[in-house]
Amino acid sequence: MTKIGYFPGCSLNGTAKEYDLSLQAIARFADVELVELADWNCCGATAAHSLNSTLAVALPARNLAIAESMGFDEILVPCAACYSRLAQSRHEIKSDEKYRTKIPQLIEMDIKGTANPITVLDFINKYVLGKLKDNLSNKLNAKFACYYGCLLTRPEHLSTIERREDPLVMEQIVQLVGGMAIDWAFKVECCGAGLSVVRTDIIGKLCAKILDDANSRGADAIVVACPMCHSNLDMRRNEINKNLASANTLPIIYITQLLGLALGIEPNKLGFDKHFVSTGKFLHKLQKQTMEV
Amino acid sequence: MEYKLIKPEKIQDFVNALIANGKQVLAPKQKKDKVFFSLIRSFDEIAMDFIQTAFSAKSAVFPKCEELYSFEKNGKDTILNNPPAPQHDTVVFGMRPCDGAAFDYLATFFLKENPDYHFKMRYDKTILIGLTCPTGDEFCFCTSVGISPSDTRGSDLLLTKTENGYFVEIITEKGEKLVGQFSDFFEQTNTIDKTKYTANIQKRFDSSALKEKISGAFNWERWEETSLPCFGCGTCAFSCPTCTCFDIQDEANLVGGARYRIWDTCALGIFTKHASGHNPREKQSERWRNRILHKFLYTDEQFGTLSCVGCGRCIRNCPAELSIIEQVNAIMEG
Amino acid sequence: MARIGVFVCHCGENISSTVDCAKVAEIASNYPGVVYSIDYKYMCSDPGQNLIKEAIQKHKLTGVVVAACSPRMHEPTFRKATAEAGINPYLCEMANLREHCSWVHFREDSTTEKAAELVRVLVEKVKHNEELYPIKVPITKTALVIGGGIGGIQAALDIANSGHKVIMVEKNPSIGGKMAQLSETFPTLDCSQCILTPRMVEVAQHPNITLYTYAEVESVDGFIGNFKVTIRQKAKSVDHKACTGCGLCIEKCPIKKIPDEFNAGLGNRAAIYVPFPQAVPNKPVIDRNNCTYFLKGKCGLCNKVCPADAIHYEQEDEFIKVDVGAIVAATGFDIKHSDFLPEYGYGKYPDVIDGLQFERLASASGPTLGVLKRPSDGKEPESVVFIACAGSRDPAKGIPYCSKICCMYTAKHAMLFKHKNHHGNATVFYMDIRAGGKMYDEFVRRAIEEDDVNYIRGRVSRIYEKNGKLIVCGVDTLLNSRSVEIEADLVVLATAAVANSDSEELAQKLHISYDQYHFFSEAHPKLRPVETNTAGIMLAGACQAPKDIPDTVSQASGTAAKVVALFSQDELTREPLIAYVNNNTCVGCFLCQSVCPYLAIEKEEIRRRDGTLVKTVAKINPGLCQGCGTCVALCRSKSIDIHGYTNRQIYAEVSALFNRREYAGV
Amino acid sequence: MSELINKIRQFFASQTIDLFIGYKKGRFGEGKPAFFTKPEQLKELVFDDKCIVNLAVYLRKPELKKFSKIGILANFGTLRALLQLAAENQIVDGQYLIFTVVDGKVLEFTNLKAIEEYVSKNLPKPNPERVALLKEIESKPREERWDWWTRELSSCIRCYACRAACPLCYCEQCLVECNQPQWVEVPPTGIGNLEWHIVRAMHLAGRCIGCGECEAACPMEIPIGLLTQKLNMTIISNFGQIPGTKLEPNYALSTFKVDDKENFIR
Amino acid sequence: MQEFEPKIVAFVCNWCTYAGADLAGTSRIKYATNVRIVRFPCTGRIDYMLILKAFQNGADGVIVSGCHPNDCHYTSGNFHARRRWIVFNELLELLGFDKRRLFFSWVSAAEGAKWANLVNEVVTEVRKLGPFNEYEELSKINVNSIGEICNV
Repeated sequence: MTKIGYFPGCSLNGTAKEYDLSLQAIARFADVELVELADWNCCGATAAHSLNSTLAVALPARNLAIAESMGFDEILVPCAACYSRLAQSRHEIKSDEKYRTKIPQLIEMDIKGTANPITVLDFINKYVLGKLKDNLSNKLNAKFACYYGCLLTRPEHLSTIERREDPLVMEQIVQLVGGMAIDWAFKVECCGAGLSVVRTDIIGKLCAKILDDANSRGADAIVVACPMCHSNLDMRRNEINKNLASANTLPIIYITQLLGLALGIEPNKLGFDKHFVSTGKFLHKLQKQTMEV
Repeated sequence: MEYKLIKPEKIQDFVNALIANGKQVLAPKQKKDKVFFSLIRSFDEIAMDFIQTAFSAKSAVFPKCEELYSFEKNGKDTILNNPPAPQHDTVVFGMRPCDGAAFDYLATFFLKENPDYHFKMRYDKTILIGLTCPTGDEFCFCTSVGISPSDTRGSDLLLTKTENGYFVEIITEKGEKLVGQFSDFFEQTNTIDKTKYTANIQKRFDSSALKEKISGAFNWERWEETSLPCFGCGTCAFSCPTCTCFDIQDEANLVGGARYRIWDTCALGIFTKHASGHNPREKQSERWRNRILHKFLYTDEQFGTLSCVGCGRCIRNCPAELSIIEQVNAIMEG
Repeated sequence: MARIGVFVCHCGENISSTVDCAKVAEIASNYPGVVYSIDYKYMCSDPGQNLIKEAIQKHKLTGVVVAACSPRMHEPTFRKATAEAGINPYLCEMANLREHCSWVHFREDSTTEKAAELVRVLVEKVKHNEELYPIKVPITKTALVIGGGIGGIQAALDIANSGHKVIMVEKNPSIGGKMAQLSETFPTLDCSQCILTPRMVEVAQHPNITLYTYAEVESVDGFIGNFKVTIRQKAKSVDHKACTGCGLCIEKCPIKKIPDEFNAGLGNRAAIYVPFPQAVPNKPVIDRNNCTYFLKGKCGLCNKVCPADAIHYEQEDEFIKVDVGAIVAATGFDIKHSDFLPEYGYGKYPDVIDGLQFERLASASGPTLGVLKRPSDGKEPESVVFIACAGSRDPAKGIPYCSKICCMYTAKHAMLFKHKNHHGNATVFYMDIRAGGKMYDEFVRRAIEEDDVNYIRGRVSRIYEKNGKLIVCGVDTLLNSRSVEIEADLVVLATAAVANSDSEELAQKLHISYDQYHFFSEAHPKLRPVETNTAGIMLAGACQAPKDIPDTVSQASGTAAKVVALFSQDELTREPLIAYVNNNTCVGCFLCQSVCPYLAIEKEEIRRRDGTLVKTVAKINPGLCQGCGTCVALCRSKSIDIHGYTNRQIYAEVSALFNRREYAGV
Repeated sequence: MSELINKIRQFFASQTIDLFIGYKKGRFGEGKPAFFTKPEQLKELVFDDKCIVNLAVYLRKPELKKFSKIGILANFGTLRALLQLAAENQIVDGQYLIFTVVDGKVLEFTNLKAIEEYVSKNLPKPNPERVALLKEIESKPREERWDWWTRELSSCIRCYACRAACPLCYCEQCLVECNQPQWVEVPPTGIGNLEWHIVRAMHLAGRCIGCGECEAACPMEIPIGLLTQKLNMTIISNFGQIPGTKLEPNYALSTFKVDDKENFIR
Repeated sequence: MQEFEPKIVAFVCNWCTYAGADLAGTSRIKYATNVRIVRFPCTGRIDYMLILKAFQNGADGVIVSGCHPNDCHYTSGNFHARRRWIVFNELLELLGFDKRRLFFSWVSAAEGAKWANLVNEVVTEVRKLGPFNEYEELSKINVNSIGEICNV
């Protein structure tokens, strides 16, 4: 069994419990043990880097240092915001002499930058896809709008994704599990992210556009790979619907949940019961179509 | 020959007295892992525990950079000035007997036919105090060239360390004068058998047999092969007590200048390079041959003496570890 | 023995007011080697020059030092006088007593002292001066023009009309270049073809111009006046001598769906084709990459129908060697295409087009015969958005420079659209409007004010398609930075102008330098804008940097003037102040090669009389060396030296400076 | 070792090489340069990290011209010297068969490209002791540094052993031998010695492959290697060009970047 | 006592600094008389040995000046020169050479005033340092010395 470091961040222990559940489920399938970093701390998102640049490097750096000390070359960081902070911190330490000397003093740990943060998409590509084909038990015959949000593809120097303005990584995964990925216009638009709590009006406006476009192009669900995106699109439906002519009922599901379904894992074990927007209709439709196949 | 003894505790005072008297004392001194002749300010600086100094003491009479004369412009005239004569006597202290023999050769070379003004000026004011070798090493071969490790040739005084102190042989008038001047440090003694205190240096080759062989060695076919490792650094000649080759260089500008005599070596490519660009010794092997034949043949023909005293410096100093002993033996093999 | 004469000039009172000139002359007379020394009121005047000439003859001088003004002022004057007196002009040097001494100091002893020392320095230098003779380089009075766009055409015609031979090489089957593709031209809106095609025909018919189309430069050797160029004539597979240009082969060719380069991919052409109806030469070539005969070995229809037996499938690339004296690079530019811009869909939307495509759509000879129809469905657009700076001035895209032509052609495009559809909406997103040029800003104002084009100052963040419309999201920075969304039927991107993809390769063949964007570098950005660092190679047009037609044509004429000036002499005379190599000591490490800005250092083999190689040493090509001397200072063994500033001369100067050094015995 | 010896024997047998330059056991147990022309001599061949002489220095000897192909047992410095010599047009690829031994394994290089790859992958860090010594000297006040070097350099006897031992000092006419004009004072005065060592350091700046042979050959124990080492460090950190790693010329002093940084030009 | 007047040499390129000094002249900008200009085609031509020779011949300060980066008449001579100076400067630093006496600058053909200021600054600074005896004394080392073969 392969062991890699796991940095859940705050979301996966709370609002994104379903993300954690489904991620763990597919990791088990892929025979990868996700070892949670011992005594990890907040990555600093999304406030630290606008307040104190050194702290914004130091906070994630401590997590990187922990991963190093535990002997990991890779840390799976499922949250796109956490990923962005950890990857940025590693980048700063590797490229800036100032941080190279200052950070170890601050966090009182050695750090070389040998532990590389990876996103869920990197993880799926590297560990899951190879084993997927022979183990597919469900064909997910539905239309999906793959939504990347901002931090998976930006900034350029941290992104591992090609075609940043029109990425196709999730689309390829969706196709592999038998789904149809729609071509739509809002896959890398901003959902409002960190304003989730303080300015729900803005979230409403931004997310409405996203949901509306996905809806108008016939999507059955939106697929995401970031807990921030998920919570804004899923949780703020009341605010969102204020900006729409008719209430939008598209469910927002994690790419890991999608894979779990394809592998035949029970929806409950993938946290489908923990969504604000009901996933029942969607699951039902899938089930019907699967049965028809 | 007269003999004296310097008590062990007196040797230090003797040397310090020489310095106090205004004499320049040139004596062995440690630098990193080598010993060099150096002007010392007190006996404490002298290194006594060594087999051979890295360089010889020939600089006492043949400095590495010697001014022959200076000149200055005065309007359209040029005025020549002789260099200043040395103000003080120089005492070379603690050189090995082979170096003493080398001074004998140097005097022959510089003074025999056309006495060299500058050499004489220094040589006359230099007193040579030799020190018998108590030990030697595998590179010493003085006995092979007819010199003993307690040889008196060339020295003014020769000291031999015994359990009672330094046994002193007074060889020349200069030596006698010095002993007279510093008689406080010398005590009467009888002659002793120096063998007991002298290193046993093996004969590495037979110089008379070599003499036979070497006269025809110019066209020996193994010169190239035996000298391949030589890359021409010239350290052999620079450290050699009898190598006397020099170059003459002028340094001047519009108002004046000086002419200098500096050490040179046949190992350098430009040593025999003609103004035309032609070089009769194009290859290193030819230069190497010149040095060997010079030592064992040419000076013998010219002065009736070999110009190698078997000090072994060229072997010890060679970065490519070439050995003059091996070379001579190879020639003997034919 | 040196016999030096010193001539101290008072320059009226310019020098003598602060320097005691008589005293300087007197001091100088005591310098070693000085046999004559005098001061005079105006050394550059006729009597002054005569003084020098007489002294040279009377005192048999071997060197002359004129202590007067800056050599940058009067060195030619005094060297000429020296030559007239019968000794080599390069035996004369000047001490700068005016600009560097009398004018910058007060009258005091130290000023005169300095003047005397300056003279001494030059006296010591001149003792080592050598007789030098101007370098004569023969000139082949034929110019090679690379590229048959408007820049190349203008340069070729100007040179040819002044009576010199021109060889023009064009890589496409026809000359005409980018300008031939344009519909109308700013700021006059006259038809591009109408003004260009007569020029193209003139080139083809000019007795002094030899035209090679469908050809490329293979290699270039030699130097100014003496280039040896090999041209690769690509196989046309059609004998143009036999071909009558009837067009039957094109009509019958079964392969007709090849995207047409001339129409920027918006139309189709056959595998045997003439790029456009007014092409010069108006005879077809076979595109072997798409021809069935070449791909599969059968077909041969064109051969069967050709009444003139002009189809030659077996034709091979031909190499033509020519000698030329000057080369004009006029290879033009390229543009980025819409797939360069991810935020606008990576080229995914057919109705997001680049400027050149718009030109073809608007052109009467284009694929739509001048009716504006959008590529996706052929509908005539009602709303068109034009985006300027699409890639230009964007460091993140690697193109920080301004493409220069876009502001103007975007205004033109908007006007052309409005002229065709008076009720349509034209919107331009721009960063700044750069309309410097005669009648340029007026043109843009006309677009805005008379043709009612909506100019929005701001950039476009994304374009996406929705319900058959292109949604252009941008920001209007002048209206409170409000974000705007515009529904468009067609979007035209003024994509960045870039160097040709093969410009680097050509620069290396020509041994000219190029900038970080692969545009060719001029010799000096201000004072030598049409020449390159390699003598004899000049530039015309957008291969140097993005340029519009007027700029290209002016530069082409400027370049032609440079070429003609070069050709006005039979031999090129150059100052002999260039570097040279001592073969005896050069060890041929060739580290000097990369230090030479002019690639003047070549390899030379030294051989014995029997032909065996002794060694390979550096050799300075006197045609290329400009005499900077950087190689001289670099050479470890001092095997390179430079006439006029030889090691001996400069060393002597430095040694003569102060003379303070004491020697040990003195 | 026996693997290597057997290999070379075979090359002798097949007449692929007619001279092999390697090392024999020297007087203090270190390796000394040795020239083998017959396979039976090879039993004396040794190679370990005490074989420090840079054998590339011999390649310029005219005595070697009569050999058709030469095998060389190269230490790391020799490999780098070969690359640098090739970059400077002094040796031709294919003239030599080059071997080295790493951790008991024989590596055979049939061409210089292979050496280029090997060297670039195995570049050692600068010797920390030397770097520390350099730092120590650099930390002295300016006047002390000047006195220290003046004193050290006054020992120089201008034997040019440093030049002779350097594989990259191959000029037919060294600058000191150039007397029209006489750039460097020939007598070993303080000025002449300083000039010589400045010239030597500058001529090797950007070319020195750091084998340390100059200092090892100095009979007067002058730490002259520090000068070239310092300039190399300057060049590598400022311009990123590492001598003796590339077959193509990559000489720091004949190339430039528009944004080269300095802090002393007014 | 009379004030010490330093001797300053300036090695300049023909196209920028020499012309800049000419401009200082035509503009009649006054500066110290201590400087002597030696003209080179380009800073790329200036051999570092000449700098040493100038000091050996009694200069108390040396100025080396040429075209600003990107302005070289020969396009890149000054860039090559700059690299050479960077390396040479480091060597002098290590040797403990009194670098306060060596001045590098860029002076363009338009900077007559800058030239005059530079000369005045250099003269003032070197005047404070006094004569460059340290370098001159080197020429006496080892001459006729019998002992110090190797400085121990």
